[in-house]
Amino acid sequence: MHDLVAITALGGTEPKIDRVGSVTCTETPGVALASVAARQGREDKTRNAVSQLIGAETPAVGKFTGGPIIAFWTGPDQWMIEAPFETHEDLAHLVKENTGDTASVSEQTDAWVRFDLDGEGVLAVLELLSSLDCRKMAAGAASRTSIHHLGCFVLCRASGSFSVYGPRSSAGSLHHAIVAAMKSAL
Amino acid sequence: MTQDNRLSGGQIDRTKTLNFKFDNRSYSAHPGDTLASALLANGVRLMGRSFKYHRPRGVLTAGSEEPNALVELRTGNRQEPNTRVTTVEMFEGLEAHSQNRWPSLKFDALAINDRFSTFLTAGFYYKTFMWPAAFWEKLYEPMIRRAAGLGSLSMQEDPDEYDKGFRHCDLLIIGAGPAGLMAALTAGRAGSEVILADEDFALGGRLNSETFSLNDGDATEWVKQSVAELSAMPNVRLMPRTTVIGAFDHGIYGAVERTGDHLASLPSGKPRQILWRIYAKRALLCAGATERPIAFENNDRPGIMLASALRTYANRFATTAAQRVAIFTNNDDGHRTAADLHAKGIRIAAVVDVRDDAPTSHDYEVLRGAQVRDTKGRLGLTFVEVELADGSSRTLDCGALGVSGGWNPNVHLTCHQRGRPAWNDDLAAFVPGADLPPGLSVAGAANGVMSTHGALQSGAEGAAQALGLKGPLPDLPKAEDTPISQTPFWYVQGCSRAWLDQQNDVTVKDVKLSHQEGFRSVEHLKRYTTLGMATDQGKTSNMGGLAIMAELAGKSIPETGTTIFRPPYTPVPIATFAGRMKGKEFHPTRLTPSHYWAKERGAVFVEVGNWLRAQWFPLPSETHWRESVDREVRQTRASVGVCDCTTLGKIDVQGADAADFLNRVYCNGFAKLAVGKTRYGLMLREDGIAMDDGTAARLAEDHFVVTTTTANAVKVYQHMEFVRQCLFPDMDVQLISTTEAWAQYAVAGPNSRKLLQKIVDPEFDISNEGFPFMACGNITVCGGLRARLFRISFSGELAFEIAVPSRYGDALMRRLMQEGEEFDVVPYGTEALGVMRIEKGHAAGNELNGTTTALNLGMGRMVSKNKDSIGSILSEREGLNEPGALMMVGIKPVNAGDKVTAGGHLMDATGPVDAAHDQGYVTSAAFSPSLDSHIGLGFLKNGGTRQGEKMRLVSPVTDLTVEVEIVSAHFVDPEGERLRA
Amino acid sequence: MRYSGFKVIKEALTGHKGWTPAWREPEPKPHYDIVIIGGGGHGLSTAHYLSKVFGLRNVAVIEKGWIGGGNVGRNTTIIRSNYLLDGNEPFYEFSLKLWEGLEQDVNYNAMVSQRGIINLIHTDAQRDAFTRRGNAMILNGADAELLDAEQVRKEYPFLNFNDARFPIKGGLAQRRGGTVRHDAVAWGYARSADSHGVDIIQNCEVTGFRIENGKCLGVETSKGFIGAGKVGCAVAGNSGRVMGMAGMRLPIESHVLQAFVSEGLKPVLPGVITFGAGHFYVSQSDKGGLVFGGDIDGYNSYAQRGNLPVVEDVCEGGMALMPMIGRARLLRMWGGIMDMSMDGSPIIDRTGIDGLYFNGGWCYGGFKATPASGFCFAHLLAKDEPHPTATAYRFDRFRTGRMIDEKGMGNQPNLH
Amino acid sequence: MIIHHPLLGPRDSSEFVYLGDASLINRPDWQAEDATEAFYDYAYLRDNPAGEHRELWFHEGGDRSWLVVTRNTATHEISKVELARDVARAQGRSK
Repeated sequence: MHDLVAITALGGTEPKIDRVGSVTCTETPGVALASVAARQGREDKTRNAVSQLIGAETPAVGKFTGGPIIAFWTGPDQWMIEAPFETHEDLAHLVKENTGDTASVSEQTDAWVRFDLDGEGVLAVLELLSSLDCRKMAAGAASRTSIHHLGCFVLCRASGSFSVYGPRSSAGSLHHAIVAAMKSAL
Repeated sequence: MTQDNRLSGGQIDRTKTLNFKFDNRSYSAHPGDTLASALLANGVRLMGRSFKYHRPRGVLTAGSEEPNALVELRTGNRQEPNTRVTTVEMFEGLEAHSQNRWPSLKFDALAINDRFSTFLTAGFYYKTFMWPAAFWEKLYEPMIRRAAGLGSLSMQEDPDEYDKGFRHCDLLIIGAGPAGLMAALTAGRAGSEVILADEDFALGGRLNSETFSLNDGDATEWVKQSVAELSAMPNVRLMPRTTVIGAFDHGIYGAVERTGDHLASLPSGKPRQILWRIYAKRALLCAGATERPIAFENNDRPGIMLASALRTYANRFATTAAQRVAIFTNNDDGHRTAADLHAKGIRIAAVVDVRDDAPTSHDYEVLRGAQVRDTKGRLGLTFVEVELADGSSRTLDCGALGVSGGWNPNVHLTCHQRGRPAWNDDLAAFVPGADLPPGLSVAGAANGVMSTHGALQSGAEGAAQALGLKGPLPDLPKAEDTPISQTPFWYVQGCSRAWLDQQNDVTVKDVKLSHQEGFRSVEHLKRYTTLGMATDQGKTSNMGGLAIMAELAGKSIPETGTTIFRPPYTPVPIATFAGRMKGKEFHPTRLTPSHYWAKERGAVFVEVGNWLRAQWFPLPSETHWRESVDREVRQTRASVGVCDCTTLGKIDVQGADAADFLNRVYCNGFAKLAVGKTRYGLMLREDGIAMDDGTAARLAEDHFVVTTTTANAVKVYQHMEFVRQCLFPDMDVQLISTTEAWAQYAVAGPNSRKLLQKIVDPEFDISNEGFPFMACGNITVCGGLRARLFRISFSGELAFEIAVPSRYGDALMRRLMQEGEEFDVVPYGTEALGVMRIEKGHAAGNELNGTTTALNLGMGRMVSKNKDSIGSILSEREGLNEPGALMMVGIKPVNAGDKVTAGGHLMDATGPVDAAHDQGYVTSAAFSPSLDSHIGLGFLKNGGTRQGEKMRLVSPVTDLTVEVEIVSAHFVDPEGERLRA
Repeated sequence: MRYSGFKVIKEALTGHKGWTPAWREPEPKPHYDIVIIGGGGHGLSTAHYLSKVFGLRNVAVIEKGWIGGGNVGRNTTIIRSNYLLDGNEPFYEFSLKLWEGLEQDVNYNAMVSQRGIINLIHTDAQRDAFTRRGNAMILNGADAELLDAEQVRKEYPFLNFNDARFPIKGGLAQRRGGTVRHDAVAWGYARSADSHGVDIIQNCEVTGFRIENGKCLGVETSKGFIGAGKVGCAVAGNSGRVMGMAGMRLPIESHVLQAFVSEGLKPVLPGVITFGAGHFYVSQSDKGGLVFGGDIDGYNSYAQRGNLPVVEDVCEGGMALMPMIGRARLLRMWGGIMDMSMDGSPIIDRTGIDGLYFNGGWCYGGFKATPASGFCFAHLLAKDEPHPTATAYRFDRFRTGRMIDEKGMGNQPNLH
Repeated sequence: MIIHHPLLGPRDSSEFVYLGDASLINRPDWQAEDATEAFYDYAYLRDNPAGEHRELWFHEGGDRSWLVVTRNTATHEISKVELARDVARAQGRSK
């Protein structure tokens, strides 16, 4: 096992947590990501491989499925696989094993920072950030959107509970935007 | 001071008193007041000065259409110029100052302009101030500029926060008067997602200003009940203090919510205003109508106002401009004002009605067929002169005159997509035309339905139609349904200094002159006289001007034309459109994984696109940046240096056709690149100009990692997706950006291998044999961490680039520094990086400037002619291949110590120095510690054949001329022995 | 009639009875030596120079609406000659020189105000590029000054020097740049051309060209056929539409550019400022309004109106650059149709059709070019050879690979 | 503006990047006789209609699809939106 110590996207050794009113924003580094894109003519095989991996139907447009390993739709015949980091640090490798040459797989774990937003009033915060109609997002919805000029993914885990994935290098700007919106809306 | 003009009743909270100041004088008011109503209640009629003649002005209206009573609201860095007193909600401690006057509102020196008004007619400035030519900037213009302008900015940074947000609904209802409220009730009860927005802080619209009954009760009672019912609906959002400013494409509406303007101070973190982008499936415009004035001599004195405004101040705000009031009207609505004021105990001097058959009254005198000829009162109205039907004249003592010339529907939003309103003869006004913004419909007075009953009904029907609701409409409250009765009347014959645009001082005389000089189209009239160009966008002035122009041209008003309205409906603070995107948050900031480490090392950072990169790492002993940079270069070339190059774009290219794909996007070949090898690639645009360069490393048969320059990462990714999806849709290739996923470091210098060998796990052979120049591969480091290693060099030294998952970048950098101590390892920044690449003659952004070809860059031979690649065909055009084309060269000063300036131009050693003799230019320059001389790269005509030539490097803009020698661009290790070592 | 301060006083004292229309409203003659399509700035200035400088009087300008109703009446009024490339700089410098003598030339005060323009520098690469440009300007006989951050701060202390995301590192100034009262430019040229015998025919829309065996004989209009020895087309954003009637496809796309004006304010901005790290440029009109703009919306459009994202983008730039304008209110926004060319530079050239000439592709640099554009187009129409400063503005430069690409963006018009 | 993405439904146009006329899909054959002339026409000449216009938009802030949007340049009305990849294939483009 290697001996390099990781830091979070916000630069800390511990994830950052912010509370305003009843809403909590939690930096969530404990997640591994890998993108899967079907090879030409292998779309069905890829779908099967993915659904086996996540133990659920491969998600349709705008959705995520599975658990604890989940997949969410990112583009035509393209998905992002999400799994717990401790158990699946080398997720891309695992996914590649499952899909073989039916799909192209790329490690995305550290391409993203994840913030979990939970609590009463979270919708009021999100409407200051994203043009998505989050009030219409039910558990299992996943969509890409732009937050303060940053390309992000928004996943609705449960009513009043969302995950926002943003580009890791801009974690600070995204975090600032989220907390400012919380202070404004709550 | 006591509120002498306070009346009974109204919708103000007398249990609380608020204190405010106007021009440093203290007054009192009540919650529910606007600054306008509070000033009137305190007997203040004089509130401002006009733009051009500095005429004394009071409030003309009771709403956002106010052209006259503009003030500077608040103080210090919150000073807000040109604020309409009619829209300012009273708060404790409010401070306002009058503007555009000196030394004081009562005694304004520039009121002298009024005396010379006959010289200052429309467009006079186009005809003079031309001699002598030089005097315009020096004398005339500064004079004019000083006099012009209205309020002033504080010149300090706006301290408040602003937000922007998004809302979605099935039906957006704009305006919460009778039509809007009824529409909201109809849609809300049907379960639709509704947003009801109104610019006022009190919902209800005109109902708040009227005394007539709804359902045999007070109209305001019905408003209260309706608002209560709507507030209880989860599917309805009420947005008071929210102005819908524009109707944009495809049902997107801009709305500004004033969340903090009515507060003495903002709670921390709370915004002053929010710009809402409302996505509405349908929208219903219920914006009501605006009363219009009549033009007559001196119709602009403080105390002369719209009759409906007098009524609003009396009924809603329980105040009046004066205790004795006259009315001038061409329609029955004017009489309603008289009746309401009379009921409030105001003495009506008389109602002057231009109609011979005007209704009479037992309570006050009505002068039928009469007209107001002139008015008097320097700082406020004292009396009006009336010409009676029989031609005799009579004066009426009064402190206020209510004028009613009929009503104009508020069609503004219907014009925002350049739709034109249609003329309606019964109203003698423009109503919404046929070409409305898609998805928008109109109800109530905004649609020319003037009675309360009609408004309620059209509101209900409008909502039902917009949403396609089946079934019966909800019951409507019983309400007045009086028909319109008016005789179109725009101006009193013979008047000349009769104001149309009160803010810009455009009079009937100006319109006549405009016509006389041939400026007859509405657009010319507007531009020549500035009619309707004021901060009220001509809400109360356009119609009058148009009517008079029509009469002069002997045409009907619709033939003469209409001016369309543009967004925003009312002016919006620039900060509101910017929201949070200001200061450091203007653009997102991108930090590299080792940013915090670099900060600890005291690095100086520089913006590269949105990235912050370490520019150099100064030592405490170093006082000038050059010391740091020179040291970093020397130490790297002498031993080993490490540079964070994470910012380079990285794109994963996978698939069976990955190699073919790269063959198309790069002008040089990639099909035969072996697995485990890296190759430099040059990417052309389709027009044959160089777009970007980088490397492609083949990690597997079907897997490449492509790097792009930091600046072009996004553009190149887009381009590759275009080629993939649009040009070669059946290629089996998949792309994804991995820029952020990997922290990447250049480890350069003779000892770079030794350093890496201490970190790369032993099972990987990175010796020159095992891992030769341009090799690449997946490895592990520090005991098993997955990593990628590339043997590529930007510096020209033996060098590697090593990548690990971003979260470990910080740790890896620290480890490299620690393990490198024995080699005296140095971290280097972008400056040293730049110096070394110039020494090596590598092209970068300054050379790939969007106008240079492979030929210019000295890579002409790289463009493969025996394959199809983007840009290869058009790169063959004659103009891009002329003999004497620019070629990249190296530049060295002849006299040691002379500086080479980037941006300087190259001229022959002798002969004239001008554009005609321009030979080329310097793109990049630096001091080279390795050569102990300034050096540069540049493009020179026919540069390939001019090595050794002496030339002049001229930079007149930096006042510099240097003798230089043209040399090879490869200053250091031209044979490339070092990187293969 | 000659305009002068004396005349203004005389008229004032005699009730302004003597003022006559600034131009006639003639009916079209059956035939003109030269017909210019487009009563905008460029068409009217072409007519002015044709009649006054080249002595051609049998000329008509035909305009589908009202003169000056296009981009000359809806721009941000900036004039400058701070170009980089030799194909452009001499032309724009010629234009600036014509601006400097405009009022006396046309006897109309268009308020040419050389209050100076500054392009701000935020990176070292930008400084290198602006140094090269400043040198190119001087080598072409124009004026240019390279300022450091302190000099900029002295002139514009209210810019964001505290917490700027992209710190100001200097600027390239051109003192002779400035602003002009845009409507007055159209009116001044129109009045002058009219006084030299040019027929200005408003509300006359071109519906087609009469072309016989490769020669253009005139134009079909809503007021009937108008014969012409030569036809010059100067219709900016409508170039594609109009030249399409002659069967031509152009290296041009029409895009919408929005512009904005604030409420009137007491003077705050001495000159013209261009933000180098965002899309924002601003000046203050003599009436006190801040006149500002930014980038084009970016999609093909003839709608003469834009959308919110660009409004926000521009105001974000404004706030980032000068946070003291936060409480100033945006009063009006409008859009113009820009004839965006494939290299960002204009075309003044003959066409494949004998007797048909073209002037267009001005992107959003058209206003400052108005005098030189008219002069050079008049030169081409009168002498059948390009004016020395406009020789590079040829159609075939794209075929031969001699693009004039100031920004280096290539054949994508919305990037220029 | 709002673009109805064939897969994602209505999305604000600010999520997209505009390229230009959809004719850019019809890249000429590099080996044809008149290749240079054909590429000149392809790269530089436009119909630029005041009316219906087929144009390319890239969903940068979304699923990274290139779309062919049929939009009226006089009114901005959008009548059709397709995946560019499908359009390219339908026009016979392959590898």
